[in-house]
Amino acid sequence: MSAMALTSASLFGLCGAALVGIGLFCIVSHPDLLRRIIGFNILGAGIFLVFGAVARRGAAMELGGDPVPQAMVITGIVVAFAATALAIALLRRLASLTGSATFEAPAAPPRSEP
Amino acid sequence: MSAAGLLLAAALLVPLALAAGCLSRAFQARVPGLLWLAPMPALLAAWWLPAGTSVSFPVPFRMTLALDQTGAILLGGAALLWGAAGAYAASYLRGKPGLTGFCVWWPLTLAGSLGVLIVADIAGFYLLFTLASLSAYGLVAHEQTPAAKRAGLVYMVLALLGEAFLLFAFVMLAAGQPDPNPLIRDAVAALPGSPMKDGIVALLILGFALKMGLIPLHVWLPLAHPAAPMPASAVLSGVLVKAGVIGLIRFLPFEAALPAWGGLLGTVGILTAFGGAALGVMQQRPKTILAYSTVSQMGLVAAILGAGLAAGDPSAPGLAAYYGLHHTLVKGGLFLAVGIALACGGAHRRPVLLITGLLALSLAGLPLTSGALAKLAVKPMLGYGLLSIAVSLAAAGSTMLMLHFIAVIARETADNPGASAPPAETLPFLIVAAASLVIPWWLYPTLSGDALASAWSLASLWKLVWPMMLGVVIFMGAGRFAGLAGRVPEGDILVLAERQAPRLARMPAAIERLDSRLRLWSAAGLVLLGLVIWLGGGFLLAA
Amino acid sequence: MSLFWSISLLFDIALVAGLIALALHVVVTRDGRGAILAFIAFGLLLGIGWARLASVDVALTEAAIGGGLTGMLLLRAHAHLARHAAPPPPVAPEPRRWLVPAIACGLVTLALTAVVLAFPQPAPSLAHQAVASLETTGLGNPVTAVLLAYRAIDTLLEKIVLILALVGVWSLSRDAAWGGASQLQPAVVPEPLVFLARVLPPFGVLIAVYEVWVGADLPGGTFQAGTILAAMALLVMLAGLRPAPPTQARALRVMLAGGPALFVLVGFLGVAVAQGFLSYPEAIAKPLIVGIEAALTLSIAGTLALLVAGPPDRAPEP
Amino acid sequence: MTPTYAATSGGLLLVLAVMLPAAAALAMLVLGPRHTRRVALIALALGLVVALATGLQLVRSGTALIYVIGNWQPPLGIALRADGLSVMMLAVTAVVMAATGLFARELFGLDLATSDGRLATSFWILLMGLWSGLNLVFVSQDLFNLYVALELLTFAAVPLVCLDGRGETMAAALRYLMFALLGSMFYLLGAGLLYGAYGTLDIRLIASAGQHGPAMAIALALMIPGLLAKAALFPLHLWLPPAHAGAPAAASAVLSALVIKAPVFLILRLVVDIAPPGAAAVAGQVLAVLGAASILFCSVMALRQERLKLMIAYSTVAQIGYLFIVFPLAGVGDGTAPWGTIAWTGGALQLTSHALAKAAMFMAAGIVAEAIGHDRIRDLGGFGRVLPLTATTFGLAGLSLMGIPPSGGFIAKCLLLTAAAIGGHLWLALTILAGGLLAGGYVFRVMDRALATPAQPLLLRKPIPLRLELIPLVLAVLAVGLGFLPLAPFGLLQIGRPDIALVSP
Repeated sequence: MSAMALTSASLFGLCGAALVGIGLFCIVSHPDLLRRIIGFNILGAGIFLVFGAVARRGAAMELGGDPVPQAMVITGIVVAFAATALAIALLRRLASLTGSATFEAPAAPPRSEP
Repeated sequence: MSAAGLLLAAALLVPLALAAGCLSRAFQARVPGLLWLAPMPALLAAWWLPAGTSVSFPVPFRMTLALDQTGAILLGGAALLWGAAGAYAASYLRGKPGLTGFCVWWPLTLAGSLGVLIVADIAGFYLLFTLASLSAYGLVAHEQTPAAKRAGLVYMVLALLGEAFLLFAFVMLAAGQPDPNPLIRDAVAALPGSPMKDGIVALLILGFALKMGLIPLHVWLPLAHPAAPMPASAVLSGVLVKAGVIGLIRFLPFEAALPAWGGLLGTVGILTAFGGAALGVMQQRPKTILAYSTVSQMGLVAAILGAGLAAGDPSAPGLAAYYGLHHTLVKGGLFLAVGIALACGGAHRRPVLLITGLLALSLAGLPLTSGALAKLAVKPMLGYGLLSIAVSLAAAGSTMLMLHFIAVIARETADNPGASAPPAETLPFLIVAAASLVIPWWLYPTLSGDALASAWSLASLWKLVWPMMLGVVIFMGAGRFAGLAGRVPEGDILVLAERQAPRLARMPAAIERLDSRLRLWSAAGLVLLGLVIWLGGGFLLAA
Repeated sequence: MSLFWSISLLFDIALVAGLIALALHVVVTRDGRGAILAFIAFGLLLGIGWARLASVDVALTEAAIGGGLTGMLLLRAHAHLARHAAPPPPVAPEPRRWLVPAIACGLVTLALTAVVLAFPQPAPSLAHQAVASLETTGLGNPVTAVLLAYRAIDTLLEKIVLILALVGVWSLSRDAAWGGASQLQPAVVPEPLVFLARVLPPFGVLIAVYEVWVGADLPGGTFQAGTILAAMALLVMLAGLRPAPPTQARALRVMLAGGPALFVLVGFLGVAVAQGFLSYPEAIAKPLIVGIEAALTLSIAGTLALLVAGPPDRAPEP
Repeated sequence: MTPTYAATSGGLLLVLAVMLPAAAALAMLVLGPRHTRRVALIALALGLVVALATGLQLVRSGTALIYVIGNWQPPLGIALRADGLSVMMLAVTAVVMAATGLFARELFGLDLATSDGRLATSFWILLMGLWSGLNLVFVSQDLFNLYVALELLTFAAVPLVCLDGRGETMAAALRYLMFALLGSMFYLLGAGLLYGAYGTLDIRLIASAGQHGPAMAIALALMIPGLLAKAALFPLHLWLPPAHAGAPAAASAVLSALVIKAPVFLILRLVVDIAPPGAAAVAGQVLAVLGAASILFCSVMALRQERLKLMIAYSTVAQIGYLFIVFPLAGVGDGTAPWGTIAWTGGALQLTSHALAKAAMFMAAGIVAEAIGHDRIRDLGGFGRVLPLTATTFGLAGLSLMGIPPSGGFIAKCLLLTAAAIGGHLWLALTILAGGLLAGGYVFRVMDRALATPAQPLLLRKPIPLRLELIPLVLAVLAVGLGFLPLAPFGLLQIGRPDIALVSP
C-alpha cells in the first residue's frame, strides 16, 4: 500500500477520533434533545470514519480498501438512520403528549416521611 | 425406608401436608380442628424411636433426619406443647378473623421448629430453621394491631439478620467438606481445625443468640411473644427459642474445649439471666413478664452450654436439653395459664391461680418441681465456683420475677366475673401442667446420673431453697420501690435505638437523593465516560 | 514527495478541518435550525470524505442517508417541536457544566488517536480473501459480496432491525390512527417542490434500477438504490401529489416484508441445495443475489420512506 | 489449512433459533393483526422445541454446537457456536418467552376490543424481534454480528416500553433508547478498533492471536462500559426503573428477565474469552466493585419505592449486581478455568433463577395492577385475600430473590457465598449477605401488605381468570424448584468451554 493511502487513512482516522469526541460531548452535555440526536449522528460518523481508516489501510489486490469494514459501515449507517428515526418519532410524540421536549423527571417533590 | 424412618419423616411431613391442605377451600374449615394432630408423629417418634434412628430423603431433596437423645428430649416436650397449644388454639380462635392464615402459619412454624430438632445435615437445618423463623412472623403479626405490626417488623428484621449470620457460618463450615451438604456432625468435628474457626463460632453464637434472645439481642422477644395470640405465645416462648438452643448444641464443638468462646457464651448467659429478671420486674403485663422470664431462662441455658464449651464437657448438650424441656413445658403451660386465668372468675379462679403459681415457682426451682430437678441436674457440671453461685443468684432473680408475675396476674383477674374457661382450653392446659410435673422425674436418672432419691436429700433442698428465700426477700423489699414499675418500656434498649431512627432514616434519603442525581442524563453520561477512562487506564497499566 | 501527493493531502486536510469545524458548529450554535443545516452540510462533506477513502459504496450511502434522509427527519422534527413543545430553559454556559465532559471526551479522543496511529503495519486485511472468493458468488463488487454472501446474515438481520424500527414507530401512533396513514404534506406546498416532485421521480427510479443492476459488479447497490427510491417517494408525498399509503394496506406490508422474506427463503433453500443456510448454489448465485437485491431495494425504499414519514396520524378508512 | 470452525451436527438448530422468530415477525407483518397472535403462539411452540432439541443435541454430543453460515469460514464469514452456557441461556429464554406469550395472550384476551389492536399486534412483532436478537447474542461468534444482535434487542425493546402511549413512558423509552444507543456506539467503536488490530471480528480468532497491543485495551475499555450501559448496572441504571416499570406487564417480564442479561452475557464473553489475563483481572475487580455497589445501593432504593413495579425494577438492578461479583469469585484472570468453579455455577444459577423469578414477579405485579387498578404498595392491603395465587407467586419469587431455601436463588447465593468464603473475599461475602437482607426487606414489605387485613376490603375491578394467575405461578415454582439442583459445579456449563480459544479443534 502506498504511503499516501496510509497518510490519508491516518488523517481520516484522526478525524474520526475527533468527531467521536465532539459527538460524545454533544450527547453528554447538550441540554436540547434534538441536538443530542444530531450528536449521535456525529459520533456515528466518527466511528464509521475509524472503520473507514481501517478499511483504507487494508487496501490490497487493486481494491481501494478492505471491503469487509466498508460493508459493515453501510450496515451501520442504515442502523444509525433507523435509530435516529425511532428517536425522533419518540421525541415528537413526547412533545405532543407532554408539551415539553425533555425526558428528565421533574425535580422530585420532597417526600412526606411516614 | 424402615417404619421407624417413615415415622421420623412423618414428624416433618404431616404438618407440611396440613399447611398444604389449606390451599383447598373445602378442607380449610376442618384444619383448626386438626391442629392438635400435626405434632403427634413427632411425639410418637420422640417416645418410641430409639436414638440413632435416621432417614435420608431421596434425591433431589437431600435432607437427612436423625434422632438422638438430646433431640428426642426436646422433641418430645415441644411436640407435646404444640399439640396442647393446637387444641387450645382451635377453641381460642374459633370465629375470629384471619383463622385461615393462622392455620397456614401454625403448621409451617411447627414443622420448622420440630424439624430443626431432628435434622442432621447443614442445608436441611438452615432450611427448617428459616422455615420456623419466617413462618413465625405470621403468628407474631397475626392480630394486626399496631403493636403486633411493630413487633412483627422488629422480629422480621432481626430474624433475617440472624439468618444472614448463620448462612455465612454454615457456608464457611461446609466449605472445607468434601460433600457440599455435609452432616452437621462431620462438619462440626472438623470445626476445631478450621482456619476460619473463630469467625464461624462467632457467627454461630450471634445467630443462635438472636433466636434465644440473649442480651443484647433479646429486644424482639418481649415485643413478639406477647403480641401473638395466647396459644401462639406459648409455642413461641416455649418452643421457638429452642431452635437457638438446639443450634448451639448441634454446631458448637463440645468435644473440644474452646475456653475463650465458652467463657464468653457463659458470661453473656449469666448477664442475660440477671438482666432478663431485672427488666422483667419492671413490666406490668403478664405476657411481657413471661417473655422476659424466657430471656432470663435462656440466659441460664446459654450459661450451661458456655460452661460445657469452655471445659469441653460433652454432657452439656444433654443437660441443656433437659433444662430446655423443663422450660418448654413450664413456660408453655404458663402462657396457656394466663389465657385461662383471664377467662376465669369466682370460684374457678382460685384453683387456676394455684396451678399457675406452682408452675411459676417451678421456674424458680421450687423443690419437687421440674425446675428443681433441672437445676439439680446441671449443678455438678457448673462446679462450685463463681458460676455456680451466679446461677443460684439467678434463681433468686427468677423467684422475684415469678412472684411479680403471680402478683400481677392475681391483680388482673381479681375483678373477673364468675365464669370458667371452656374445657377445650382447660384440658390442654392441664395436660401440659401435669406433663411438666411428671416427665422430668422420669428422665432425671438417665440425665443427671444420680438416683432420684438424691433429689430429695436435705443438701439438695438447701441448694434450692436459699436462693428462693433470697428472692422472696428482695421481692418484698423491692415492693417499696413501686416507682420502678413500668419505668422500662417493653423492648427496653430497642426503644432507645428507635429514638435514633430518624438519624438512621436519613441514610436511605441520602441514597435516594444521590440516585436522582446519578440518574440525570448528564451525570450518567459522565459516569459512562469515567468508566471508559478508568477501565482504559487499568487495562493499559495491566498490559 | 510529488506535487500530486501534496495537493491531495492538502485537500484531505481541508476536508477534515471542514468536517470538524461543522461538527463543532453543530454543538456550539444556539440556533437549532442552523445546527441541522450545518449537519446536512456535514453529511455531504462526509460523503466526499468517503470517496477520498476509496469507498464509493459508502460515500453514496452516506450522502443519501446521512445527509439527505436524516436531514429531512431532523428538519421535520425541528418544525414539529417548535409548534408543540415549550423551548427548554436556556442554560448558562458555565465552565463547570462543560469543562469536565470536555476533558473526558478529550481523553477518549486522545486514546483513539493513539490506537489509530498504533495500528499494526502491515495492516491486516481480508481484501485478498474477499477477492479470492468472489468467483463462487459470480459478483464483481466485493462490498456487495460481503453484504449478500460472506456476511449475509448481518444484512438480513439488519433488515429485520429496520422492520422492527418501523413497527416501533408505528406503535407510537394514537390507537385511533393505528393502521392509517401519516400526514406528510405541509399546509402550504411550495411551488418548486411540486415541480421537482413531478420531474425527478422518473430519473430517480431509473438511477435506482441502474444502481441495483451495476451494484453486483461496480459500486452501488441495494441500499443506495433504496434510499433514492425512498427520497423520490417522500418527494411525491410531501408535494401532495400522492397521499402516504395507509400502513394497514396489505400490498404495502407485502412490499416491506418481501425483501427480507425472500432472503430468508433463499437462505433456507441453501440448506437444501447448497452448502447450508445462506449459501448460494454456485451456478445461479448471481441471479439469486440480484433477485434478492431487487426485492430488498423495494423493502428498503418503503421502510426508509415510512420511517421518515413517522407514525400514522389519520384514522384508517374502514 | 484447517478451518477455524468445523460445523457439527445439529448446528442448523442455532440458525433456526435465530431465524424462526425473525421469520415469524415477517409473517406477522404480512398477515396482519388478525393472525398475529396465532403466528406468535406457533412460533413460541416451535422455538421451545428448537431450544429443547439444542439442549438434547448438546448433551448427547458433549461438545459445543457449531454452524458456519453459508459455509463461509471466519474471518470472512460468520460462525455460530453454542456451548453449555449458551444453551442454558437459549433454554431459559425459550421458557420465559413461552410463558410470556401465554401470559400476554390471556392478558390481551381480557379486553377483546383491543386484542388485535395497536398494543397487542405491536407487542407480538416486537416480542419475536426480541427473541431473535437474544438467541443471536447467545450463539454468535462475530463481534459485528453481535452488534446487529444488540441493535435488534434495542429496537424491539424500546417500543415495548412505551406501548401504553402515556407521556411518561415515552420519556422513559426515549431515555432508554438514547442510553442504549450510546452503549451500542461504544461497543461498535471498540469492534472497529479490534478489526483494525486483528483483521477479524471472530471471537475465537481474536482470542488466539498472540500479541495484544493498546488497541485491545482501549477496545475493551469502550465495549465493556458500553455493554454495562445496556445492562443498566449501577451507576448506569438511569433508564431502567422508569422503562421497566412503565412497560406493559408482559413486556416488563421479558425486559427484566432476559433483555438485560444479553449484554451481561457479552461482557462475560469479552472478559473470559477475549481479554488477556491481566486485563481480565482488572475488569473483574472493577465489575465486582460496581456489582457490589449495585446490590447495596439499588436494594435500598427498591426498599424505598412506593410503586410495586418500580420496586421490582430497582430489584432487577440489584440482582444484576450478583452476576458481576462472579468475576473475582470465579477467579477470572488468574489463569485458571473459571467455568469449573462453584462461583461460575452460582452465577449461572443466579441468572436463571432471577430470570424466572423476576418474570413471575412482574407478571404478578401486572395482574395486581390489572385487577386493582393501581400498584401503590401502600394501598394494596389485603391483596392476598382477593388474589391468593398471585400473592403466592409473589412470595415464591420473593423467596428466590431473597435467597431463602429451598429456591434457586438460595443455591446461587449459597454457592457464591461459599466461593467468597473460600477465596477470602470478605467484602463480597458481606455484600451478598446484606443484599439478601435488603431483598428480604422489600419482599417482606409487599408480603406484609398481601397478608394485611385492610379496613375496607379491596375490590377487584375485573375478574382475573385462573389461567392468567397460573402462568406466573408456574414460573415462580420453577424458580423455587431450581433449589433442588445439586450443590456442585454443573457439567452442562462446562461443555464446549475449554476449547473456546483453540484454532484447530
